[in-house]
Amino acid sequence: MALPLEKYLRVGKLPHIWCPGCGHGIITQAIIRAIDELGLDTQKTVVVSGIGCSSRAPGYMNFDTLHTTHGRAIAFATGIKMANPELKVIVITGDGDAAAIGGNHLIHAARRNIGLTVICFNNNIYGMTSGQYSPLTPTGSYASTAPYGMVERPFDLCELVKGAGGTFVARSTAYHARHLTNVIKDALKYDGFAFVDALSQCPTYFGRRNRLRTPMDMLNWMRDHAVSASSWEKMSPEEREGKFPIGVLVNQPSRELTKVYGEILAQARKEAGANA
Amino acid sequence: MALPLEKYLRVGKLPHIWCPGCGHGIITQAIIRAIDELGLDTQKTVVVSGIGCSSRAPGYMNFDTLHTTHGRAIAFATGIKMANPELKVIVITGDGDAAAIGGNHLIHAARRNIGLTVICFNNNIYGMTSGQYSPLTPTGSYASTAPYGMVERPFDLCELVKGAGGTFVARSTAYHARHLTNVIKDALKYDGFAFVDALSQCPTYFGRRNRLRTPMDMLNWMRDHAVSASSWEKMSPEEREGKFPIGVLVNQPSRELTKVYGEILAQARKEAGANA
Amino acid sequence: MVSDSPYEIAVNRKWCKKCGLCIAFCPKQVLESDDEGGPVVKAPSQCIGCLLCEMHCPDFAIVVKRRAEQ
Amino acid sequence: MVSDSPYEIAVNRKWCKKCGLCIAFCPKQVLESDDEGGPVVKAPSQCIGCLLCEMHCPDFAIVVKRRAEQ
Amino acid sequence: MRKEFRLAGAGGQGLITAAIILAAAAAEHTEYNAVQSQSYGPESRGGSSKADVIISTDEIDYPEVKSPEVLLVMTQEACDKFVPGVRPGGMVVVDETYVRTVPPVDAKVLRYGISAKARELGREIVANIVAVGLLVGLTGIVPEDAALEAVLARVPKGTEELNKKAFLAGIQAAKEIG
Amino acid sequence: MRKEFRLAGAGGQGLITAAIILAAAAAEHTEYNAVQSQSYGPESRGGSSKADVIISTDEIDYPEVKSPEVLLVMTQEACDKFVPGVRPGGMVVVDETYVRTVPPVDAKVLRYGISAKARELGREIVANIVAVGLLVGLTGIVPEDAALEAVLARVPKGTEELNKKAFLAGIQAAKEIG
Amino acid sequence: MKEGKPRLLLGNEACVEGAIAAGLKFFAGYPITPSTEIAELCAQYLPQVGGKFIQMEDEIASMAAVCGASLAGVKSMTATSGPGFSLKQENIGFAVQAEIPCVVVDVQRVGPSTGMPTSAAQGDVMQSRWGTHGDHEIVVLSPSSVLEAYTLTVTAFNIAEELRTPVILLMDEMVGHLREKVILPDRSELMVKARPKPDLPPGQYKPYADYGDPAKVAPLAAFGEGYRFHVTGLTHGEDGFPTNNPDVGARQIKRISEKIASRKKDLPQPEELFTDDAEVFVFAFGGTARSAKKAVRDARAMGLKAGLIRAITVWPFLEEPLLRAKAKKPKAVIVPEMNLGQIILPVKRVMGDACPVIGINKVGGRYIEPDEILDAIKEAILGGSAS
Amino acid sequence: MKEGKPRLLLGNEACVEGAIAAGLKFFAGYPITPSTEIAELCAQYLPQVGGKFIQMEDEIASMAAVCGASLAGVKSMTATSGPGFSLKQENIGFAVQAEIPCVVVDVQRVGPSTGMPTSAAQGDVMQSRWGTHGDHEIVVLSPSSVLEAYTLTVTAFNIAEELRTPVILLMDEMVGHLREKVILPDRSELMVKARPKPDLPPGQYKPYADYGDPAKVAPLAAFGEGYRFHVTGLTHGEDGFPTNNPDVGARQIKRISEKIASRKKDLPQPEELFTDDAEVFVFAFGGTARSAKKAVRDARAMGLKAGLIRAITVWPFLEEPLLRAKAKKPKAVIVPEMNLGQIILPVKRVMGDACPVIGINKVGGRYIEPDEILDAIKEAILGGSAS
Ligand SMILES: Cc1ncc(C[n+]2csc(CCOP(=O)(O)OP(=O)(O)O)c2C)c(N)n1
Ligand SMILES: Cc1ncc(C[n+]2csc(CCOP(=O)(O)OP(=O)(O)O)c2C)c(N)n1
Ligand code: SF4
Ligand code: SF4
Ligand code: SF4
Ligand code: SF4
Ligand code: SF4
Ligand code: SF4
Ligand SMILES: [Mg+2]
Ligand SMILES: [Mg+2]
Repeated sequence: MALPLEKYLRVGKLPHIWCPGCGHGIITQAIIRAIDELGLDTQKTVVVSGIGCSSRAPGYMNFDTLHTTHGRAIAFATGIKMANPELKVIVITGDGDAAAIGGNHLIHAARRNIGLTVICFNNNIYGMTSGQYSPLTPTGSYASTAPYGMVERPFDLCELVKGAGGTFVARSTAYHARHLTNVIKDALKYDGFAFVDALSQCPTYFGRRNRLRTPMDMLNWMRDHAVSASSWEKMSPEEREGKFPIGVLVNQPSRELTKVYGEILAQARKEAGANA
Repeated sequence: MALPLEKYLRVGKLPHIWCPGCGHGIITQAIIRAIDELGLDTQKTVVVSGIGCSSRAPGYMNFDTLHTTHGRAIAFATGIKMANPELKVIVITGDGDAAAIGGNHLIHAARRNIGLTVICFNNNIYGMTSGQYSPLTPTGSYASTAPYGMVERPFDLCELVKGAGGTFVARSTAYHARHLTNVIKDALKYDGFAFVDALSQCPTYFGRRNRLRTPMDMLNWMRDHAVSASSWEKMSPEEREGKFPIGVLVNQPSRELTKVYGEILAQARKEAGANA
Repeated sequence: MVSDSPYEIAVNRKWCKKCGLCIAFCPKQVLESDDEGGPVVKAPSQCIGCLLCEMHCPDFAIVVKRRAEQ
Repeated sequence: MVSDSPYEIAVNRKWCKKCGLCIAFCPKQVLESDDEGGPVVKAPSQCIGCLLCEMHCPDFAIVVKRRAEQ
Repeated sequence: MRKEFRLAGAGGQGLITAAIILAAAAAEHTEYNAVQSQSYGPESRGGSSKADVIISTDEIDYPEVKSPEVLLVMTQEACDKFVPGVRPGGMVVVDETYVRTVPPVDAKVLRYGISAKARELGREIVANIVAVGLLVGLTGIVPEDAALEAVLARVPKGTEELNKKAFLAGIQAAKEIG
Repeated sequence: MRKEFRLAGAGGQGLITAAIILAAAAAEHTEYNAVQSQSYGPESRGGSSKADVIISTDEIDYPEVKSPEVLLVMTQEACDKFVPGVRPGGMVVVDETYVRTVPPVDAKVLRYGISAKARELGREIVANIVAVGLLVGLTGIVPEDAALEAVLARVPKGTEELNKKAFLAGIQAAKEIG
Repeated sequence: MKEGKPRLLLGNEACVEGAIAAGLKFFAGYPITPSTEIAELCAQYLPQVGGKFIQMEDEIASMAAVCGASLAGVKSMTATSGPGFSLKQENIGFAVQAEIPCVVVDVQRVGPSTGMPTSAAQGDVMQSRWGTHGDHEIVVLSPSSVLEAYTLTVTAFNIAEELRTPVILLMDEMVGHLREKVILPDRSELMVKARPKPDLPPGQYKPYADYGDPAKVAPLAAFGEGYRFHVTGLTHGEDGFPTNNPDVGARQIKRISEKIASRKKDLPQPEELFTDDAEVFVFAFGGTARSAKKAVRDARAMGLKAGLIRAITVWPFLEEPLLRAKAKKPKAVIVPEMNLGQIILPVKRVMGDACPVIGINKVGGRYIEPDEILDAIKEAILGGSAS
Repeated sequence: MKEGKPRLLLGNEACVEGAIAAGLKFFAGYPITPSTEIAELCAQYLPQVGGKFIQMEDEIASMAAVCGASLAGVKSMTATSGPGFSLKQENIGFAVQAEIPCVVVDVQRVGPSTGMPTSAAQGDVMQSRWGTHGDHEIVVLSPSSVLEAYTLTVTAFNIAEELRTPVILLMDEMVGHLREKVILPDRSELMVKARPKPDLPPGQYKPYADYGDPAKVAPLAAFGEGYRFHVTGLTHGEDGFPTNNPDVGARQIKRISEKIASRKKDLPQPEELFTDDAEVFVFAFGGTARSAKKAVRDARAMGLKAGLIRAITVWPFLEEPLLRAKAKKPKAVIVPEMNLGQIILPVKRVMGDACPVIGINKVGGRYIEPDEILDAIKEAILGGSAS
């Protein structure tokens, strides 16, 4: 990639570790493209991740970057944002990282409406550890720990975040790269907790075991099952069966946490001053 | 309490440790009354809890009882239910236990639809540790760690569980003791993951700090703000402001996890037999 | 206490914490507060057996029984 | 490669992992697969600069630039 | 000089606050050293409550009171439990409101209806402050004004008047029973 | 007797499977002891991959291969990295499909288009089985039928025919280049 | 499965087969390199034997589910590696306190933190002993071979059930990811202990009975069998209910410690090789003991009187063989470990001022090579000039 | 606040005041007895000084948030007790590995597991050293008085910032819940170290530079200052990016250990009392050291030559004063602890075979009384007949 996007990359660290055809690179590109198009200050942007193939993305991104422990990215990011609300804090996470071990931090950050942009690279599988099922693996799919097919039901991540009180929730896919970029831009512009469920493909572990032989097969699956949020609204439950909506699904602005806290701070200082 | 409820209590351990007027005793009574009215097998019923004032309830209940670590009751209960699906497994938890440290286990159990009946004694506060705010403390309320008023937004626990895929979700309050008992009965009869948000009062820590001087003031607050689920449906967003619905809010049966797993088991054994 | 009501109300004083909820919930003013806030059965004949007192007692300390059942 | 298209397509072979996505996404068959699945710019003049190849490359390995911009 | 106090009763009676006030009065308004410690059940609500204070001219290494010279008991349970441990020749102050019988003991036993007095003043919740006044009056371990200052610094805003009354009622009671 | 093998190339080339098959053939079908170990990066995808096999008549205490007697390399990177470590007088088997140049080495260097052969047989994915055939043919460390049995026991159901062909192609190639 | 025949088996797989042979019926886990195969194979094998597998949302939940399942009466296990082992610590402490039998496998990798996930280390030795808060003893076993990964897993279950305690199987990547030729013992030869059942009726059953003899442990009833007992992580009395009484509490805390400390003799004893006449001892465990064994054999081949003490039970620390070595006034004890010096600490404590205790320590993922140990042996016996 | 005047202060409160004096600007926590007052007071005081308080969803998140805030450039702290300390271990290891300065307070209570939440213990001594997986060193300080809870918190921050490492303040309920008369030092007298800033421009800045000298630690830039650097829990090179190279990895792992081990001299040294001519030494720390001090004073009053070594830095273990004691060929070293024997382990290791090392151990929540220690002193000096 040449200018203008290359300046957002740590070129010396490339090529990256991801497998051929892995969707994570597509989503990473969408993020930096969104950052570029919005003209974010690269000095004031921090990218935080957990552990997983997806969570390796920040290592290739030329910002202040933090690769934390599995599942905890949002909690680390909360500390960063609280300590310095001036920073734009982006969290990159995987479906395992965000929704399995990290599920609690996800819902609490949504509840708090703290100003983080969380982008989940959702490939329905644990890629890094070689293909165990995740809370997003569809019932019946195969995984290394679901040799007889997945028996559990998956989350709908957007519904989860919404149920937790999320005020900005969106979804897109690696297939819809331009749409994804736009959705990420909306999320980055949002003042509060913004969550993007970004569907990715893991050809190596999910695809291979589930008869989606090529990366393109997996992307085509996304194309064939995604429905725009506006169409979704008009569909009957039967029509929705097996499909999923993409686009901005929730946008109900509420005051961002560090801003609210700022007011407390002012009040406390006043009181302290008065008492002193 | 004399017969018939006394046989469900460990009389030798009473009086309990709860403060005068604490709502936890009312909810505990509702649970054993529900068990009695349903005629559950006391030998096959297990009650599991985490840590908190609420989580002390099982110690007074004459079943197999397990008082675990803070937040983990549902995870322990999942092991019990998986190991022996014949058991009726009831989880008693608090708003801190279930929704703060234990939030992840709550949403995952809801997602899995494992057959547990989870009853959250929700008093909007950490009682056991003397009144710190919980994820259910309303914005603006006071708590020992919110001396300037709570800045965060609270969960709506029922919405959270629903967003996680919960198939049976209900709410009642200590004020509505009979209604609560009925709701718990419905939850106990449900074959799958059933969640009851049972509003309780902590006069000692929540009430005192928030100008609800007596336990009865707190119960009256519940009476004044609860709306039946059926009325709720018909209310406009403005009318709903400040109120909350009680009753069964979600009831969308889906196959219970250990039953689904049982089928896998049969299949695997067949395969293993065929291969041998 | 002799009474003509079909209900008998028993208070377990060892367990009662004198929170007053039973008294507050009784729709028939059957119960009255003692010095420390615990219940005194004042008008047993008024009792309609609604169990509101029993079900709201956090301490399992008040029980209402139908006499016939005994 | 000389071409009359206003777009120039550059492939970074050091980064390309030959997944074939760029080729599959190109609506104009500008790209063709080499032996191992990587892209060969076959019909540069057909390129409409839609960036579908670039945006879907997981390896940041293909870039489409407007010549005028250079 | 070294004096060891124990204040015992039920959770909610405010005995820890009373002990803190006693210790603070000594620490902040006299040359004495003072430590205050307590123990309580895991529940901290309803169960028993015990607070110790040591006031001494020397450094206080070990902060636990083994056998208090001055014991205040505000429940029968606390009375039964702690009276036997009182230092021979010491003093036991009993809240008559809740304590019916005091086990035989080699100590001066002084009885006063502390909680009843507090109720009479308006709210039983200030019984602990009555107790502080009583202990200060009986032992003279800290000047009364220092103790009152310590009381006022530690009670909720808006309750200063009531607490002052409670404290003075304790001082007065000490004169009556002392 | 003790023979140490190293199979090196890229993740995804199936070299660990190849090493397992080699070791299993020895362990399960001969009197020899055998161990197999491997190392891989944190990513396990795309990066380099290295698998070692030791086959010995004695107990094998230390399982790591320090300087292999037989080295198979299936990428240029692996070739450059591991050829210098080969035991003097040993053997280097090179997949000509991906390896262009072999550094000078005191060992017998044998070249064969392993991956190309696999592609020719239908799917490059069986290159590792061609390699197994080749190594068995070249070293005679295990009987061919034992090795074939080990192959068939470890390949996915339904691919037995293709893998058998691949194995035999390796055996054949050994005769040609050996 | 296929006992009696030679097989090439992975260390992690041997562990799973051992567990199933020992009666494993429940596994809850969360994937993590290099332990993941254990979960994957349990997912595959357990349903075939009527057992259950569940992948929980994290390691904390896995450890919790294992405790729950064990209380429901089935033999239970979990497996993890460093980061997950850290997360499990709170609930491992619960299992200790509530006396819940279970097996926890930790396949060590390079730490601290995420470290080097695919590389070998022995950096969790002290954590396996002291990772949870509060005073306790814990049994930790460490296999050195694939066969031992099998047999020691069986032993781990037996100890867990007999002593009602979590047992840690402390593996390392070197053994867990090694494939080795093994001939598994016939099932009929395996000693598999069933969980002892209470012999008293529900009314009299004391789940935490104190028999005065710490070696005697109350049997554990299963939930659902009618005992209706209480289990808590709070300090408790013999009936299992919480206590605030310091004496009762102290007795319980000491009892669960002493039930392990008092049974040192019954735990797997160290393997000794050439220790009779040794002048220098190598003290090793786990994968590194393979290097040590080779080094000691090489030393003997050179006429050097080296001996090996291989700890199989890592904790409680079995001092006997070292005390015997100490009595022989050795020239040195050499302690190779893939860490910065952990098991060497108790070795030093036991050896006192008797002789130098020399650590060979390596971190970063490389194995300790036999020659490095051999050099140390030479140096200790022949003096500095020898190397 | 009110320095210079006598005050009756709670141990936990002194800790908060010390932290604020040291420049604390961020606290993330989760309530747990007996540490809760620390969170509560931070919630109250921090906003008054422009700092931030957040109660996270659990202890894991609290530790994570503290790391995040510290990377954003502010001095950060969390506080907990046993169960929460266990949960924090994984992320404490992250802070060690990524070299993030912060202070972690553990106010110990009786364990294992939920134990006795309101009772005093010193059962987390070994866990504070070894609780996280993988090889590392860590600084652990333990105050014995309320004043020291203040001063040592300041010291903890100074060490954390200077060595870029988490520092554990290991309190016990005996000190945390003690109210004591203190006169806080004037702020102007306090040595408060600011976080060192990088002196190289972004292009040249190496966040994990290895200067060859382990005592020299690279300064930590703050996120948002333009350095755009990478931080990871994976083993990494000087630039902070992950490595699979065993040599680079080994060097990093050793460097972060040695930066602490090499600075033992700069850490708070033990307090010694009457050690010059002592025949029996008492080695103690934390609350128990108060009993020990009284016992030693009482012994001296009886003419018995007892001395006290009070560890203030618990880890790394400072051997010097014990080695000096050893040289004096003492009759015994007595080690009282509110646990089943933890700090006694390194004491035994250091004392070797020089003299008996006698533990006085108590669990269940009761303090160790001065007389129990005095009896042991008497016994050691006068022989069995004396008691
Ligand atoms: C505490 C802990 N548990 C488990 C692991 C192992 N682990 C690393 S990544 C991962 C799953 C990653 O899945 P996901 O977040 O979906 O990312 P992907 O690799 O699919 O992009 C797991 C389980 C770990 N590093 N730490
Ligand atoms: C790991 C851990 N963290 C913190 C605590 C301390 N703790 C005990 S109960 C509790 C909160 C209980 O609140 P809730 O669940 O709402 O129960 P309540 O007491 O209000 O009924 C906390 C924080 C603990 N025991 N363990
Ligand atoms: S394993 Fe899957 S998620 Fe990971 S890099 Fe490969 S394709 Fe991507
Ligand atoms: S503190 Fe609150 S929740 Fe706990 S027992 Fe008292 S009233 Fe109930
Ligand atoms: S049963 Fe009803 S009427 Fe009778 S005493 Fe109770 S509340 Fe009153
Ligand atoms: S409700 Fe129960 S505890 Fe409360 S006063 Fe009535 S009987 Fe007593
Ligand atoms: S999409 Fe990128 S990596 Fe894939 S073949 Fe095209 S240029 Fe190469
Ligand atoms: S820009 Fe569009 S038309 Fe041009 S090569 Fe790429 S995909 Fe094809
Ligand atoms: Mg994933
Ligand atoms: Mg609560």
